[in-house]
Amino acid sequence: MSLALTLAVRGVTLLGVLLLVLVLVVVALGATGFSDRMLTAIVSEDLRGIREGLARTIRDPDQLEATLRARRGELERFYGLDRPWYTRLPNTVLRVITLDLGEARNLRSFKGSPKVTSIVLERLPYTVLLLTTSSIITAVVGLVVGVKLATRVGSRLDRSVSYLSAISYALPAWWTGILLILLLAFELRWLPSGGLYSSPPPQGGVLRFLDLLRHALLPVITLVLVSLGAWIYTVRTMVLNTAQEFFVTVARAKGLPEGRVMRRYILRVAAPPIVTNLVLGLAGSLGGAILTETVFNWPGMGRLYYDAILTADEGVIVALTFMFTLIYVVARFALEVIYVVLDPRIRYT
Amino acid sequence: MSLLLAAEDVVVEFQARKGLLGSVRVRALDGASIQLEKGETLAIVGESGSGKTTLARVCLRLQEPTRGKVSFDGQDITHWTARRLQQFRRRAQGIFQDPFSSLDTNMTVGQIVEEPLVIHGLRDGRQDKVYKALEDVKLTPPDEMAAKFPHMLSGGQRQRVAIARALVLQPELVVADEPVSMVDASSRAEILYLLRELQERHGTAFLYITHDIATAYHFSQRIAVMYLGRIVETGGTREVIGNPLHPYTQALLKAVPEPDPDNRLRRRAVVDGEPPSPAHPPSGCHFHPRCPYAFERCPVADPQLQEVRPGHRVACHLWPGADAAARLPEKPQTGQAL
Amino acid sequence: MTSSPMLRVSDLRLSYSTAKGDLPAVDGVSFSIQAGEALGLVGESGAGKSSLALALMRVLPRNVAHHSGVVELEGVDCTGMDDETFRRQIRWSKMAMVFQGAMESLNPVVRVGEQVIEPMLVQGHVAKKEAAREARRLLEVVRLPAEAYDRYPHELSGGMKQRVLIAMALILKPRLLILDEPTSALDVTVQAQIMDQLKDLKKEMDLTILFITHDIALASDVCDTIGVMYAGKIAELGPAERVLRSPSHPYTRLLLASVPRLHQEEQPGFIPGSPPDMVSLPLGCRFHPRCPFVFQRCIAEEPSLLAAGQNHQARCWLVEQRP
Amino acid sequence: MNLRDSVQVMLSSASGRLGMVFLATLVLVSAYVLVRFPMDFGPRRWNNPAQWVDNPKAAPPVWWSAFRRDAFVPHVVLTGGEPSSGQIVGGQERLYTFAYDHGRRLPPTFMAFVLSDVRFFDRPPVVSVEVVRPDGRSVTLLQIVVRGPRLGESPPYLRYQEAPFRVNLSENQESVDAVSSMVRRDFGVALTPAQLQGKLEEALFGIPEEGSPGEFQSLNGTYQFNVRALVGNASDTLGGVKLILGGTAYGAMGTDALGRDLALGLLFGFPVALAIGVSTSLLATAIGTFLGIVSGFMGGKTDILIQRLSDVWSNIPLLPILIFLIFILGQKLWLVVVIMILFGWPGLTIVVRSMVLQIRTGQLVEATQALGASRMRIMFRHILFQIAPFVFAQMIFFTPAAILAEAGLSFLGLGDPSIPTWGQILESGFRTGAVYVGYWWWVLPPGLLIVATAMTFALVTLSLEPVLNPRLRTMR
Repeated sequence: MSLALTLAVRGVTLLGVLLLVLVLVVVALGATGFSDRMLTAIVSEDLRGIREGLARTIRDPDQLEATLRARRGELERFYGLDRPWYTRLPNTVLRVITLDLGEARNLRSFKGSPKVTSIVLERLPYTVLLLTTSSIITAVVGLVVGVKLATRVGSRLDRSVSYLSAISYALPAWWTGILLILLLAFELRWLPSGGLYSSPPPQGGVLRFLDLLRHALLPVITLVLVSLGAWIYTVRTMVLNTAQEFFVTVARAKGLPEGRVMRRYILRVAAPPIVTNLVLGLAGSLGGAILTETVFNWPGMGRLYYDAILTADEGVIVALTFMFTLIYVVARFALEVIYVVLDPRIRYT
Repeated sequence: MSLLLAAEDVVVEFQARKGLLGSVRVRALDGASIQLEKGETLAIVGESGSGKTTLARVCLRLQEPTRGKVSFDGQDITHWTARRLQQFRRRAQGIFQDPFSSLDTNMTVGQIVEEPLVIHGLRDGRQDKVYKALEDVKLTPPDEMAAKFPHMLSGGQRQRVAIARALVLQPELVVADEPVSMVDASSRAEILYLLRELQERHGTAFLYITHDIATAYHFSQRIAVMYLGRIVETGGTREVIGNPLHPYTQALLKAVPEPDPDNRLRRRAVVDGEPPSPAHPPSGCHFHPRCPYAFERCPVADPQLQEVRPGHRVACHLWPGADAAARLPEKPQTGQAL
Repeated sequence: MTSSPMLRVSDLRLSYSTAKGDLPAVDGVSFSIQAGEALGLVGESGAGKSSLALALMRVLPRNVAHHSGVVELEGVDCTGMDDETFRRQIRWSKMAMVFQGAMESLNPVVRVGEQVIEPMLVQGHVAKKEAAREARRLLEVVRLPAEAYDRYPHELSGGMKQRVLIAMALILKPRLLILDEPTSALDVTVQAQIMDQLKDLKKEMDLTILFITHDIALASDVCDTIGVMYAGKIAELGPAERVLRSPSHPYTRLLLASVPRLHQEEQPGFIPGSPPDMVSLPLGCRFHPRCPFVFQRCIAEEPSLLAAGQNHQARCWLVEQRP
Repeated sequence: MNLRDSVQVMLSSASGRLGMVFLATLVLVSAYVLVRFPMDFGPRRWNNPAQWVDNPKAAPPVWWSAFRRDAFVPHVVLTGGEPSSGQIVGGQERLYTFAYDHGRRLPPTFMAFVLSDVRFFDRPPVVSVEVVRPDGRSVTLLQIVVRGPRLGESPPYLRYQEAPFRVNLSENQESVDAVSSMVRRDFGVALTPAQLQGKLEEALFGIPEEGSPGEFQSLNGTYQFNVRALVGNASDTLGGVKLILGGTAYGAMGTDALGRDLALGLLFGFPVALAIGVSTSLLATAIGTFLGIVSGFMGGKTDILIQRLSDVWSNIPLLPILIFLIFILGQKLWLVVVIMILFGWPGLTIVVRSMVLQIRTGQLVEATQALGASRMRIMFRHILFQIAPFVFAQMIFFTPAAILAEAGLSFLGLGDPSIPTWGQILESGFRTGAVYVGYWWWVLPPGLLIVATAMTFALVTLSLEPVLNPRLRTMR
């Protein structure tokens, strides 16, 4: 039936995913007492500010303490600390959605703000930059190579690429990154081993941008290397599967040139399953990005994850878990749209 | 003769999903009734979408009817639970169309034929029974055949394995759903003769479901023609085929090709169009949009099955009453259509 | 005959490589069809009919091990043509085909109409609008509603898809039309409609037809000549009247007897046994293990196609014994 | 195609055979480790620094020296056997002598003396360590008195039972002083103990270079270490006397910054990786297959429920959730496995369901139902066997995913500290900067093992391609 309805169903499913992850996160936080600790920390932080303000007007220390105690009680009620964690569930979910997670314990944003929101959002573009660049390169290279292999199935090239795919599938992103650092950054000194800019960063917009690209090169290569093999293999298999369909034989019999058969009868038909697999691969590249950023000290959300784990900063970890799921869900929905547009057969009738 | 199986006014509806929340009811069977005597063969003939396979499933109680009644040997089995049906399943068996997908490829022929005995907990002389069944269907030598896997057999041989599996329990009723449509034309008769031979020997009653009215002519005593979930004509096979009273039966008979070199010199007068979807059946007589004889009444009133000639019943408004001399003319009396 | 036939096939051979060994699907088949005539090739599954059609169109699966023989179209030998020339000059414009299995023959994600006009756009220099007009006309000829042009294949019934395939085959007005089991998946009433239409088309468009089917009765519907194939070879070839009324090969005779007839008391017969394993064929006549008339010579020596009357040949030693 | 055929398919391809060889190696090594290693290897040995103090820190593997130009010093541990004893006034003297052959440009990297298990009856033993150099000069590096009886303690007095007495001679003030005075006395080179710090071994095993103060030339030859113990009672015993002369390389795989023998850690990683991979894939596959069959076969509300659940569930990105849950719930390996099982099944459920639906459109289910077979029999005798080859291939495919996920998690510092894994070894190397100083033996082998293990399963999956994509079978 309608495109819109189909997409709406997918959208609702993906929103369900987001909500499920949130509830999972919040329940885990509540049941283990983490949420109590986080809220207590927020209350204390608030009180510190209040104390400074009150200290100027209230001179009597006892009265000051009493007022503060009263304020603490109010705040605890406000945050729901006086009730068990599960009664706060909706409230907490809302706070996670708005990334209102108070302040980080040790981590600071580049500008020095301790607010979780600003720390996380500041890192977002760097992760998105890495993910999109590597995904696009992987997708394009995989399509070109995979299609090429499908036309030469069983050849030596095909077989050796199959083996390379197996290796690529087995490569963990972080170890590949380490290998590349050892080789290209330390042995050969071609590329920087990590970070965002050289120090000191070059002046001038263009130079600065080129420096950024130079630093992004190794992480991007790593991400492409670890996902390319499986992807090439998928494209090859999908194309081969479609090439076996009878309508391809019919198209050839119709006297269509090989190029047109490949474009309209094989690739066009194989496109929806290929997109599906792109979707499935997305989760993997998300994980790869977290680890790759860590290895290359790339100041995105993945590296932040690592730093937050090292400093046991739960507010930041919650925010990151949520953000990663959000990125995933948004990207999936985008691919879902492509899928529905590509395949007239799927519809809810 | 006594009645073995009876389906009375059976309705089967399926919920087909439509849209996100809505669903539409598809009526696969729309008030069909059949009766099968012990030891006889009744052929059910119809095209795809006529509901003949659903009727077969109802008769084997693989499908619980939405309305109506199914009785076997005097017992109403319409709503029996799986546990209770077990005793029915021992006495009634099925043979299915596809000899490639109806056998478990992981089992040997011996295991396949033995399975009904295992399921019904019959321990005595299992191997003898299996070998006997294999011999009955002329898969010899049985010990050699029992060790083979289905993929080593030809289509015809596989179908005989399926028959042996159905007959190893010596059932009283066998529902054969298109048993030869996927077998090579030159071997079809062989399988049908085999079934007839076994019927004569064991007194089994067959419900022979087919789209091929010509084999029904040779291998059944009685016939029922189905169209869009309804039985439109039924009676003795010779009588119905020799003197079709329903325009659809007539069209069906005309459409059957026979090897005659003169065919190429003439057009066959066939009905227009394709059978409509059971999700959107036409009003009144379901056949009226394609019927060359249709008149005002056809789209408004449902015709009921009525006996027009002795033992020959038809659901068509052309036959208001019994008429022993009834005969459908070659050319329609009225215009092409409404 | 003075003019050369529309299609002449000489000693066509085609074998596939399989796990068990080379499988000769088509094993030296020769026949010709005169312009405006229809030849029916009849045989059971595995007789090599469909492989033959694919070989004529030169669209063969990858596992072909051996392929030889001469194919002449209107006296022009196509055998030596390279693939590109064959594609440009022969496929669909001179020789088109209606495939078996309408369900799998259409691209599921392209609108039906666009698939119909595609050969026209690729081969000729025709504007899309003009091609579409022609396609709509043809859809009408095969009795499809005009709006079928904008439908996707999954929105059409099996019979409608089969009609689309016929319209598609006619789009470049080919002289020769190959039909490979065009109605085997359809109900009898629809099958009869389509066969009637084929007869009309043959007359109107002066088509030459190669009709491939497992159903000898169906072949009798359009064919002037009938060839019966068994195990990769032609067992009998001759005018429809002769083959159907006085068959010379026991296989043809038994095949005809296995067709159940309405209104006749004679019961259908059958052929015992099953077709031979093509990888390890029997010695002598390929039909001898199933033949009721088998004698010594059949087991030892494979018969060639022997004359059994005017334009009538059969691959059987019995023919020789008859006067 | 049944399971037997698919095993045949697997073994008929080169990648399948290679994978099987790898797999056999994995299993054999794991079996060896399970038999030879204690189950509490993690807490008791690997993460117990006392176990590793005697090893050189961050030393490359021994075989590596073959590729290096620098001289190589083997790691030598001298253990005292039966001492020679002699009577002296008021007691006995026990003498342990060790010979150390020094024929290299470089001296040992460090020296340590370890004494354990001392038992005495009245006077505490006095122990001294003396070196006699090839040039006849001798230095007494250490002289200690075992701690005497405490108030209320009665003989025999036991000392250094639990924790041995250990002196790092290289940093011991007394030893430095002794060497310093030897150098001044015998060679006339005045070096303050502070100047000698860190060069103790060079001085002890060399001769001061003339003209360049503070430099030493190696003195080759056999050095004799004498450990003397003066005991007051003939029944006093010294359980263990050990001298360690640190080398520049260690073992088959080198050591990390704590001196841990990486070979042992890597070996222990085999069964752990296999256990993670196999248990996760086995259970996730079992759950996925079960739910898929039930969903596809039963249809109706059950189907819709399972379908919706797996649809949503399969959309959760694994690693972020894994990181979060392990961080919150605690770093336990079993937890990692459980979470991966919990999140691993939905993909398979969706595929199995569609396969079951396809099988249902065939007539096997119908035919078997008509025979009177129970649902259970149909689902788990007929349908399961039909899809078994596919499920089997999927299981193998899923195995490395679990191993890689655990390794990634360990790499982020969320590994289970009580069970050493390859990922954790790599992580400690990465965290302490091994990558940036070129300690390749610390980071490359664990990574290679992870890759090799994951590849084993990937190769087998590759060989099972005809099972996963039956249509490709005709292509060959």
